[in-house]
Amino acid sequence: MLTILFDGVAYGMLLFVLASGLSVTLGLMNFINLAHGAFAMVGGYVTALMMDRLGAPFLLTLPVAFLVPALLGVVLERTLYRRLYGASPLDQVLFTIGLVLMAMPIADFLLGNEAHQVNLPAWLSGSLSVYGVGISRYRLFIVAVCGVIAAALQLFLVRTRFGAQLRAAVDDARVANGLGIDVDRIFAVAFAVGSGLAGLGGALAADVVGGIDPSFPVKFLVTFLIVVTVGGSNGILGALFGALLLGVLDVAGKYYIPSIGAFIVYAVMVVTLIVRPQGLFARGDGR
Amino acid sequence: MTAKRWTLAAALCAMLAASPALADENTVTVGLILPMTGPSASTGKQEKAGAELYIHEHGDTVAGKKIALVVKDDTGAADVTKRLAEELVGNEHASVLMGFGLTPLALAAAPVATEAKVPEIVTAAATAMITEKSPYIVRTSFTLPQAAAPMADWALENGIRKVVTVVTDYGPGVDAEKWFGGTFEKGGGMIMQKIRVPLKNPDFAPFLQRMADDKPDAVFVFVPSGFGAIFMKQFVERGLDKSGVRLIGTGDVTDDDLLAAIGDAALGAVTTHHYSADHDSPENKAFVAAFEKANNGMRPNFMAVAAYDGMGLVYKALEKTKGDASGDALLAAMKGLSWTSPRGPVSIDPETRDIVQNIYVRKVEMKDGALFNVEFATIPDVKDPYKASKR
Amino acid sequence: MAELLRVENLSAGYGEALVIQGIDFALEDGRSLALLGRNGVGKTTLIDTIVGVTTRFSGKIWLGGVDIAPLSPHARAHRGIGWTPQERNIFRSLTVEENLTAVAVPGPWTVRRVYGLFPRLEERRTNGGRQLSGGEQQMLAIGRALMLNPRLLLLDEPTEGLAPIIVDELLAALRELAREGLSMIVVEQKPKKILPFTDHAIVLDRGAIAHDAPSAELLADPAALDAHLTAAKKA
Amino acid sequence: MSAETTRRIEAHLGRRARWRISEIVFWLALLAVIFAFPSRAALINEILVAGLFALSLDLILGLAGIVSLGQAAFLGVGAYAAAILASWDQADPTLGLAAGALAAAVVGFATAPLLLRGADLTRLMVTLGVSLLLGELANRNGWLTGGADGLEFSMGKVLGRFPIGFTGQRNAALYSFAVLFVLFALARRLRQSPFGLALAAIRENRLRAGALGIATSWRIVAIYAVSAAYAGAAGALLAQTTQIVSLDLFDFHRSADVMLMLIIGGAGWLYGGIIGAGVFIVLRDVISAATPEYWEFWIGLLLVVLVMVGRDRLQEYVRRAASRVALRLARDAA
Amino acid sequence: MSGPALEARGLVRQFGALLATGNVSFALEPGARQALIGPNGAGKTTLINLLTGVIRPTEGRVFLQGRDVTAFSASERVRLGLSRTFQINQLFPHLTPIESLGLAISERNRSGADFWRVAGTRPAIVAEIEDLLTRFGLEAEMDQPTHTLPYGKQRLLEIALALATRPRVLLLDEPAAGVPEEERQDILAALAALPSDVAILLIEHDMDLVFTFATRISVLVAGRLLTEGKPEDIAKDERVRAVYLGEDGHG
Repeated sequence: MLTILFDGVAYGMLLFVLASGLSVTLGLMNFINLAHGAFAMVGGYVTALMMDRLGAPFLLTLPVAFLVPALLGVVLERTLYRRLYGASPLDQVLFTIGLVLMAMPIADFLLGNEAHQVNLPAWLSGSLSVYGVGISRYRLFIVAVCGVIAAALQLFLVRTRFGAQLRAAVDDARVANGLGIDVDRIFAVAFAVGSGLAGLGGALAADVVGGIDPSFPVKFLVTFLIVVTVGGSNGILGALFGALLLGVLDVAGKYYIPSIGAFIVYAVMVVTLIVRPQGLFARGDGR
Repeated sequence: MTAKRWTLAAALCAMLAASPALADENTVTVGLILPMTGPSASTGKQEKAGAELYIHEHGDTVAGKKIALVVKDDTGAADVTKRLAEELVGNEHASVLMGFGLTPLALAAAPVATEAKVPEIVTAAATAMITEKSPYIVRTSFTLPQAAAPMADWALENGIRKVVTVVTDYGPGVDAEKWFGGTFEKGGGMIMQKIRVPLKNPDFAPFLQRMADDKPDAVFVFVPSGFGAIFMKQFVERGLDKSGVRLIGTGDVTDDDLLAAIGDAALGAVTTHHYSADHDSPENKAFVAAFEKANNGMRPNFMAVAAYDGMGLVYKALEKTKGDASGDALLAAMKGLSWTSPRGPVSIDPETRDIVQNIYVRKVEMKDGALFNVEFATIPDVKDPYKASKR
Repeated sequence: MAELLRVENLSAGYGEALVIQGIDFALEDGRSLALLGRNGVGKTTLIDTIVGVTTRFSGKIWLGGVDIAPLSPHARAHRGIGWTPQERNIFRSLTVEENLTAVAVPGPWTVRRVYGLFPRLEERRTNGGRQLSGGEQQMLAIGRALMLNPRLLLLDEPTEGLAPIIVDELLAALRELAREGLSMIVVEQKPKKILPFTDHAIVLDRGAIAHDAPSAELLADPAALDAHLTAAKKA
Repeated sequence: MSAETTRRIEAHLGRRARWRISEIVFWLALLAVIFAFPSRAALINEILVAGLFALSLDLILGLAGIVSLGQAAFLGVGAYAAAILASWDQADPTLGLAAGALAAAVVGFATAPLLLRGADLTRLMVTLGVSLLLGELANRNGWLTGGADGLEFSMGKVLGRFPIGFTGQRNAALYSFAVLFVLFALARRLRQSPFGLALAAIRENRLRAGALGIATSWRIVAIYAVSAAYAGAAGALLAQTTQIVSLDLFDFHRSADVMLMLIIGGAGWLYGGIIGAGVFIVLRDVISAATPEYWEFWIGLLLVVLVMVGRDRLQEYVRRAASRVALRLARDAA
Repeated sequence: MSGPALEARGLVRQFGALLATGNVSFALEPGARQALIGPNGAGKTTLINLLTGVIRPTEGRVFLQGRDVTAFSASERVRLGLSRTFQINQLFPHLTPIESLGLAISERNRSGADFWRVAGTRPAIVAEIEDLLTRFGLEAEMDQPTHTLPYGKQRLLEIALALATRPRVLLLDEPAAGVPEEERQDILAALAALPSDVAILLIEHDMDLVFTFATRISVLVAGRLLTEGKPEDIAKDERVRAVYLGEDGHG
């Protein structure tokens, strides 16, 4: 029972770290970035390749797995994404699907289509027994790291001037701009952070989902979207709670009623959207 | 401008009409339909490499005919498979269809094979009943009952009495569950729980927890190749290996291609399968070396060898028919053919058109700094038990 | 006295609707201007066009001798334009203090000084923007604009919809700011509230300047006021 | 009132009702292609079916402005309905077609209320969610649907006379052509009717449409059900001409692909889906013959360019090019 | 039929703690030419939304030609004869005036759900389209997409559309807003030519327009009706002056 709860929380945290970047781009900036998974894939590859080819320690690769996709995010944001901020959701969907379709063959071409694994260091392998409950070390690590990320993001948004400016820009871009906030630059940085988080999520998730391969961006696309949909878009905490709820429900569902497993997640999303169609996705600036 | 648009339309029509290298009398076209993109793309890559290697080694001419290999991507969608099969036969005059990554894909092509009287060589999909869907289907991969039933025998002989089975919830998985379970229970073993995992499943944790709660002697597992890594890692992560639960299964879970990726978690897993890259024979050593050389160090797995043998089957049948590539002649020639594959001696069962082959019991071990499925027992000449049972 | 703002032949609107047409006026540094006129004559559009958040069709806007018309709104803000929008538009997900600090530009106006001007804001510094009353929102909007340390403050109907006692409090603050020599343009529908402390007044009618005179002069001529503000040009 | 003005109003309102030469040429050319390239009948059939599927999306996206990422749900429902019927020995294709369309329409009608509230984003996610749920439902009810192994079946002859299997590839293409044409003509008529005009009004300005007394919600429900029926018919055709159904019919990529097809050809003028399906599938065929592993890259690039250049401009280009080509064909034929 | 064309009884609307409309009662007689004025934020928009059914009142009832329509949706009220124009154009940018009008007329004829008949094949509808086009001087632009029309013409179409629903009551929300001076006369002429049996409520800031058009004026301040009366009385009313000039009102 406790193990199941822990597994659910760990799985939820994993979903959170994968989706947290999306909760920045989709949730805060209202940009439907279906290419989110491509950034996650880049992060996963960075970690896998650094460990494999350079022998770098796992922990050292994580910041790089954040930075590389973040940089890529800035470049793409400046050149392409920004032109679509005001575009219709349809255009955003088409554009980002296009990016995904391009990203997968590129990854395949450069790195092959076999899964690249992240081989965890010994201190993260295996499990601990706490009061008779088996707890996997890596999952514990994920819970800890994701907790730190969630807290850091929340602090970043709530405590820093940049966070306040971002929230102001999301609240009312027109007025924020008129009051001297460079909304363009703010969004570029936010996009970079979102992309970086995606990359970090990819790196952390690689081991649990069986490695990073070129189909990664679509394999988990639907999962990302569901997490953000259920969690709602109003900030990091929504995504966190959504992810935890889904994680626990999914794991418990599969444990207790294995035959209906995958239903739960989809049903939760549809029901959420029926009950609160606007609330979760209300576009920030109503003017 | 108008002329330009006119050209555009004409170009579209031309693309439509284009039939690559109109097949002449002396060319035998083999249509290889595989998922080259999407989640099963790794199957496609191995198979394509296997088939190409055979042609590379044996030349592209046999019995006076030139062999043309045409590779098509069906994206894992059955309707596309069907269309590609129709086109390969109808438009590119393919004499043989080959490949088929998943059960529905193999089934999609079956009516085409039957109606066009073209042999369909299944080199991947492993649900037992596939060959019954058309008299023109021949299989060079394996069937899950073929691999799973011997595992039950071995488990019984080695003191395993209580087992939980975990299989992916689709045709091959159900086959594996049924044939391992049936054989095991008949021999006096006990199946404590049968767990079926959805095909699209990123996390095994809840299922692993269910089996851990039962405290079995062993867990029998079947997952499609590719999911093995997640399963094995989570199995170890949960400490099931240390709590004395043995991991047994068919070779899919310890796919040669993925062993390096799974890492030490795979150590000690015992599986039954028809092919290991470590198989000790001169044919295999040559095969592995040539394959790795041609593919940038990629290790061949059972998919590659099945496609390699599928291609070989075409060559041998053509030799036997002296170049007659008509479907019935080829099919007749294929039935009963036997040869030495990299996996060991094999033959095509003339009645079921399934492959008859040795099944090996293997254990994952570290060897020369790399992980291998090391074979330690052989069950010779195993036929598909599913069809045998129906007789 | 140096000229701070000059607007030349300015036309603007929303989408295709032309709201203001051929506006010309100038404001000297340290002076204040009342922008009067009934609803819908283009006062807010004029302000928004100076700020840069609406569509300018043609014309120039000189601030301290530089044409700021081609600049983005945030760049104009940093060149010294402070703005309180008509609807106040407090950032709802920010606290009172964050509303101030998020836009701050270093200068004599600090959070402390704003709290000095509006002590109520300090009491509510940790409250969210949406928990404020209308008057508090307006004080925050003015404080927020002051945090930019502007050379020119644009106030769009600062007293609209507020209780009389709050209006008096706000007007007192504005009078104080004007006395200290802060240049400002105040949009108002009720001229008698602001004419007493502004230097000059412009009355807009149907998107054009209908009357342009010193405030005192206008205040002294009730007939002119009436004519422009109620039944103007009654046929 | 002048008779001249009256005439102009009548002509203006009915201007799209008369079949233009370029349209007639388009359909004749399509038919001619089936006969001209018998060896590509399977590919042409796939284009026709995909064209019908894209047409179904055009009905809601192009006409009513409702976005959907879950059109595959109806493709799947229609396909499975036809397949299950056939597997019960009710192998008459016309019956299966009707059953597919009807089943999909029912599901469409039942799920349409989910679309009435919320913004585009909500709609995208709800439709996606419904298709995923239905896919999982098909997966879980293997006794009926064959589960992950798919369901194969044999099909009867069209109108009792024309076999549509491998030996009847051209029959299959002609069958799909006939169905596409009939349904297209219906959709064309619908677009031109007051109902179609009301949909255009809802798409352009839902607030004003309501202020003119249009019961906007009911119109959306109605067109969604019709669109679902079209997608269901496409699914039934797909099932019948391939004689197998599998779970990937419900996949996200089906919904995404059909959207690409429609966008390539241009939404809102009904021909866009068919042209887009042709371009998409021929391109995919050609590129994937050259690089089976990497063809997706080029489709992705096309898409990114399409959005960047502006869909409207490209759509206009495709529309003009298509009608000019058709006119040129007519002139050459004459 | 006797009795008011449109009547509001004790309308109250609260948004949370904010009282947007406080106990508003008024009646619009058949064929009335009435204006509703008031400073910004007086609650005019809320009142229109309450009358047309976009939002529901917290308290009070709305009667249309004697029938209680409080629970009716906006489109149902339109079908019962209550139509409106919008302050900001709400048109169909890519439809032509002919199509927009044809649509509105078909809808009124209950043939709007007809999905088989080709639009424009019913002579009665065509005749009515033509009539409206002529009345509003839109013949020259009738087959151009609406978004290409001059702004003034779009404003005219806005009114024509509302009239196409054959309303008994018409709410005009700032019909002359944003119209350049040179096109203004067309609007004024169109307003003057509106059918005399239709009751009209004009919401307007332009006092010129109000005083030329209305025979009765209601003044809304802070969500309540301050006063109501003939134009000349309103012009003299001290309280109204106070509201507009910012003086402290007496009484």
